Amino acid sequence: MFDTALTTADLLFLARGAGITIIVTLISVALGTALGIAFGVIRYQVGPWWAAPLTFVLDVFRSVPLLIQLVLANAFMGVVLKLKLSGFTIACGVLTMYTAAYCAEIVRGGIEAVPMTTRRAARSLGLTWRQDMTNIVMPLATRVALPSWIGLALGVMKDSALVYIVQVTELLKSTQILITRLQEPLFLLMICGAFYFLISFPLARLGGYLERRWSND
Amino acid sequence: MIEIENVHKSFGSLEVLKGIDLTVDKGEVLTVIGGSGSGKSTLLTCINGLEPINGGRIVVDGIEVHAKSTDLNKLRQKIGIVFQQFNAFPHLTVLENVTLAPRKVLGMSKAQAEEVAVKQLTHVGLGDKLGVYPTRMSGGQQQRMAIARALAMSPSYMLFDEVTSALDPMLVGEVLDTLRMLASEGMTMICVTHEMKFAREVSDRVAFFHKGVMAEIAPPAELFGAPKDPELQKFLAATH
Amino acid sequence: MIEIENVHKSFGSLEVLKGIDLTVDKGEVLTVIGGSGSGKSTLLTCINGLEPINGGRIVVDGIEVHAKSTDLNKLRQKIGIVFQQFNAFPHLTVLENVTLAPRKVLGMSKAQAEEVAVKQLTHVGLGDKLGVYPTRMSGGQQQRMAIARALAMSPSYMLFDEVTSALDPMLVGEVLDTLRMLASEGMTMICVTHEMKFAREVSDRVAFFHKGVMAEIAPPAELFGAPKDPELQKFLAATH
Amino acid sequence: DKLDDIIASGTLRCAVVLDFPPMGMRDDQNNPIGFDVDYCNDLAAALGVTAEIVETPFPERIPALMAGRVDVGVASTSDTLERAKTVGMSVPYYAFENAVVAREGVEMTNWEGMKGKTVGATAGTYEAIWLEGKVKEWGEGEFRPYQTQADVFLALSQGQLDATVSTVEVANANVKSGNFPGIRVVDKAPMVPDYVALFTLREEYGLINYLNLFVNQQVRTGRYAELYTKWVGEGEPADLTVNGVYR
Amino acid sequence: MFGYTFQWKQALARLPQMLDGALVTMQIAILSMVIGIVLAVLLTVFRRSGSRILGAIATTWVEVARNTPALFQIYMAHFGLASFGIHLSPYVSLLVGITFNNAGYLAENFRGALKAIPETQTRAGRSLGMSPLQAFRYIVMPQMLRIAFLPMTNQMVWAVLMTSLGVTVGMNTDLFGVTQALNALTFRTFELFAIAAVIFYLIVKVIQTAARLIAWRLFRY
Ligand SMILES: Nc1ncnc2c1ncn2[C@@H]1O[C@H](COP(=O)(O)OP(=O)(O)OP(=O)(O)O)[C@@H](O)[C@H]1O
Ligand SMILES: Nc1ncnc2c1ncn2[C@@H]1O[C@H](COP(=O)(O)OP(=O)(O)OP(=O)(O)O)[C@@H](O)[C@H]1O
Ligand SMILES: [Mg+2]
Ligand SMILES: [Mg+2]
Repeated sequence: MFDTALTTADLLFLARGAGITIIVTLISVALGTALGIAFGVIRYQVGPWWAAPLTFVLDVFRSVPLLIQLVLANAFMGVVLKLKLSGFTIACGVLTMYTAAYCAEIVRGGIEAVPMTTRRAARSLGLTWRQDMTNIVMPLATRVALPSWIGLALGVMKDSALVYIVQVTELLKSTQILITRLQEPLFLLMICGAFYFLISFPLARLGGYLERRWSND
Repeated sequence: MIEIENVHKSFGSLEVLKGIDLTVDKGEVLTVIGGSGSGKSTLLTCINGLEPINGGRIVVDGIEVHAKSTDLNKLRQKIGIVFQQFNAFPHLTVLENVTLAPRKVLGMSKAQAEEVAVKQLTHVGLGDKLGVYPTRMSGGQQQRMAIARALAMSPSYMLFDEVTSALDPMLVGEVLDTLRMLASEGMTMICVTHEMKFAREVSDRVAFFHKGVMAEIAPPAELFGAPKDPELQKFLAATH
Repeated sequence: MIEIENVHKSFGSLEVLKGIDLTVDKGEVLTVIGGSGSGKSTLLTCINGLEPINGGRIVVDGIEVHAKSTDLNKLRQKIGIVFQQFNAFPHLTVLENVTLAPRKVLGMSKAQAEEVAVKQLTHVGLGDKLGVYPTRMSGGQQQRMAIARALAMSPSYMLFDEVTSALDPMLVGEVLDTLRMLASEGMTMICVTHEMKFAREVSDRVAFFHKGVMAEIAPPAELFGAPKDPELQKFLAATH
Repeated sequence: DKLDDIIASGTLRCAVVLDFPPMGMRDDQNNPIGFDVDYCNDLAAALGVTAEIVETPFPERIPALMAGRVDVGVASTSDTLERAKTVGMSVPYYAFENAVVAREGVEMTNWEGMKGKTVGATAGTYEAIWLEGKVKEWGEGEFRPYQTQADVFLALSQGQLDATVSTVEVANANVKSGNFPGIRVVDKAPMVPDYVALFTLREEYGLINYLNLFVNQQVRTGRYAELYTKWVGEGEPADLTVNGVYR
Repeated sequence: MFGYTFQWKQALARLPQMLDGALVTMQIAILSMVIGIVLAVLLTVFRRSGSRILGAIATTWVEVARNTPALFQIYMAHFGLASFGIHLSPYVSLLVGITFNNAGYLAENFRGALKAIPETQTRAGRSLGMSPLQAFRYIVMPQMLRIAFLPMTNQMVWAVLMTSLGVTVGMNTDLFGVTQALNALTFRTFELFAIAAVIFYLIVKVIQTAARLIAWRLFRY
């Protein structure tokens, strides 16, 4: 259908870009989720006053464009602190904090969705705070939070397209490089879009399915 | 024995318990009645230490509930409580709901805990529902499971807070029957309820709460037959 | 006049109405009783054309409801209906709830519509709640507002589907009083209800539905006093 | 200092712009090639280390240096005074002249024909700064900066732009490549030649000295002319000296 | 202390230019929201219409918008559409890209909100003689907009943040574009982008505060 000059080498080149996209996403989502859970629990536990500084910092990560976060982190680490971090490290670092900022919100929402009365019932059976947290709150909060978390993970994957700005050649950047050489913008963009879609769509559907299933009981 | 001495409790500026004095003996069944907001639920949650109190003291089997040195998690094992909302743990099967606390709190083995759980569940008539998730059961069944869950900790006292209020009228009977059974077995119980018929039949004494004060306490025949407190008279007139 | 001739209605393979014949005259108050799932609500929603039917016909004031040529939106202005759920529009004040349809459907001016609305709201005893949002009101008040909302379209007929079933027992009285008032004013009404006392006092005739069939219809004295249908006898025994 | 660090580490990391043919581009295996790439390789060879090419879009060249991601820039960077406040520039290693490139079907006979048209260039380049200034001066038409040189030509051939200004080398290479159908060189742009320099951190005098000498050696040994023939074509490479002043 | 001398004064001298950019950013965000909401309502109606074709169009739109990067969508609006001979200026490309994205996400929010409105509300409206469209317009939609208000606020915030992607299609008048252009001139990257970050943060706070006020004024029930 398409008359294209695209070679196998070019496809491999694209695949490498896709691989970078996936690796950056996996690392950031894994670390960001761990941090986000910690932040979320801390925020819920210490109350709004003591959590205010943390809340503010997380809010900043949600209120400034990711591109600017990347540029600033890059400039700050390199220019100001004179740390020689690779672009890949900066990308993962910023995306981790970005993930954590959203994840903390999701975790807090999940915990708040567990009815106080259920937690009281657990405590009156003699369960300690920790036992209540691990045996009752976590499993129930996970149900509420998982669909949004899937959405977040997919969001991070899509937003990872912006790490080109710190010289990480991920999928979209690879596509642009090929467009430069081959001048087939539409065809190449379609391939790139299809890749994102094929990863994101099934997982998004899974999230929707879980949400529907778990909201029934 | 539960001894409640001059207990005061406020939420912010709202005084909900205004000096309650009450003693419940071993084996006694005490029913608490009263209008909405009169402080009945609050009293129960103070007895097992879920809420702090602002004055007075509550002593359960010689242990002062709100003393700093008291291990509340330990004390609560002695005092089972069942609430109006069923509070089933929806992510666990019926059997797991009941075995959770014995395993985590009492450190029972799985087999031991299940033995206890099956016994209590059979007792409340749910012996055939072990693997079912609570959301698949009727409210009455969930409430009976909550009772079995509390009983599995072998408590010395059971507190019931309007356990039939959230139930479909059709299902009230089965839960009240379970309470009757417990009473007949000699369990020490405090039941907050709106079911006057039940209160009359089962209780040793009935207490009437009004605006944070225990306005009257007497054996059921006396309290229902010859109420002295004018508020109680009004209350009984409205509910009959 | 509402004429119902041999009406059949199925949901999928489930036949819910199995040939109903019934005529309601101008000014008549007909009460419909019967067990859950017997098809009472379905009949009402067929009368105002919210549901299509599978056989027979329903004629209201000479207009066949389910004929293709019938303008249902127009027909429905004639037939007010109030449901068990209050269905207040929560984003509108009480006054706006009642004026919405007269303005948008009948094309009344705001002033005109408000005049009608205030009249009807005062009629049902909500003259002092005009600017209030429904969520701030009790269920009984919401239900009376729903009645006023239907009346504001000046319907010739009113259908009531268990309008008191979702209400707190304390609030049932005020809504039934409103229905009594309407009946005494000569409104043609079909009331599905579980309130036997109300049915007995207010109705000209009472119809008993059982499994999609109108098993018996008679004046209340006869139907309650000497029920012929064995299912009706059972039903009355259970509800008394 | 940096010079020692590079020699010790065994790699020289160069910022190169890879959508700027013939200075920087990719071959059909997507490997970097071009004048700047060779120049970096020469520099690495002189230092006795291996070269590593880091691709940077135009606006990211200097941030990449500041962030410590690269050691030097061999990226056709104009030696403006504004930039010299932030980074250290070597003597010029190349000089561009700029050409006006237009799309077929746009009426234009000389550079002044751009007046009132939609024009664009690569954000942050010498010619972009000049062109934006012109558009402001004319008070009509529109200027659009794109992030990469490739996007500019893509936009031009797609008809999003009527004309652009780019270096003669880039313009000729792109017109010749046939990748962008329907574009033509119209005229030279009346600018002072765009001297471009190698750059590194401002305070690295040792390295800057080394770079200066290296540029000098490239010319002296004839390598400059050789690279010019290899990548740009027959003819004389631009004179890198300015009359009447030192440096 | 850092071995880097901050030159805030120079960067701050550019503040007026950046504030002009912030206005453009706000303008694009607001326009893309207004058009996005209208389109999302349309898409919602399409998806409920029962028509196969309309439904497929709406579903494709929503899924593509939600499952590909916004940067991709904006790039596509500029360079992709141009392959079909549709030439959009950077401003319009950015607007189209963000609006496409907004409409997709909002349509999904609206669908969720609709599920929360009982079918009996429509029935009540219909039995008062309203047409299906009237029932949707006067009864369902206002309630839907209220439930979807918080997600809409979030989408508005994202729209503001998404304007930063305009640089890839040659946008230079929005806040990020202005900052990037100044950066190319002076290379005071850290100072310039730090200021831009503060401006973005303030814009977001203003939006969130305004949304709270609007919600308070509008949804008094
Ligand atoms: N956690 C709380 N914070 C603030 N006020 C509370 C809290 N719990 C209860 N109250 C208030 O304390 C008062 C007594 O409440 P309580 O639940 O003990 O009444 P009750 O007698 O159980 O009433 P009901 O029959 O309605 O359950 C009420 O006015 C209630 O609003
Ligand atoms: N929209 C529908 N789709 C499928 N089945 C329906 C629908 N509406 C009602 N039914 C079924 O039709 C039967 C009759 O329902 P209907 O609501 O008319 O009964 P009813 O007499 O009003 O009962 P109740 O007293 O419980 O309101 C029931 O079995 C019900 O499940
Ligand atoms: Mg209570
Ligand atoms: Mg019904």
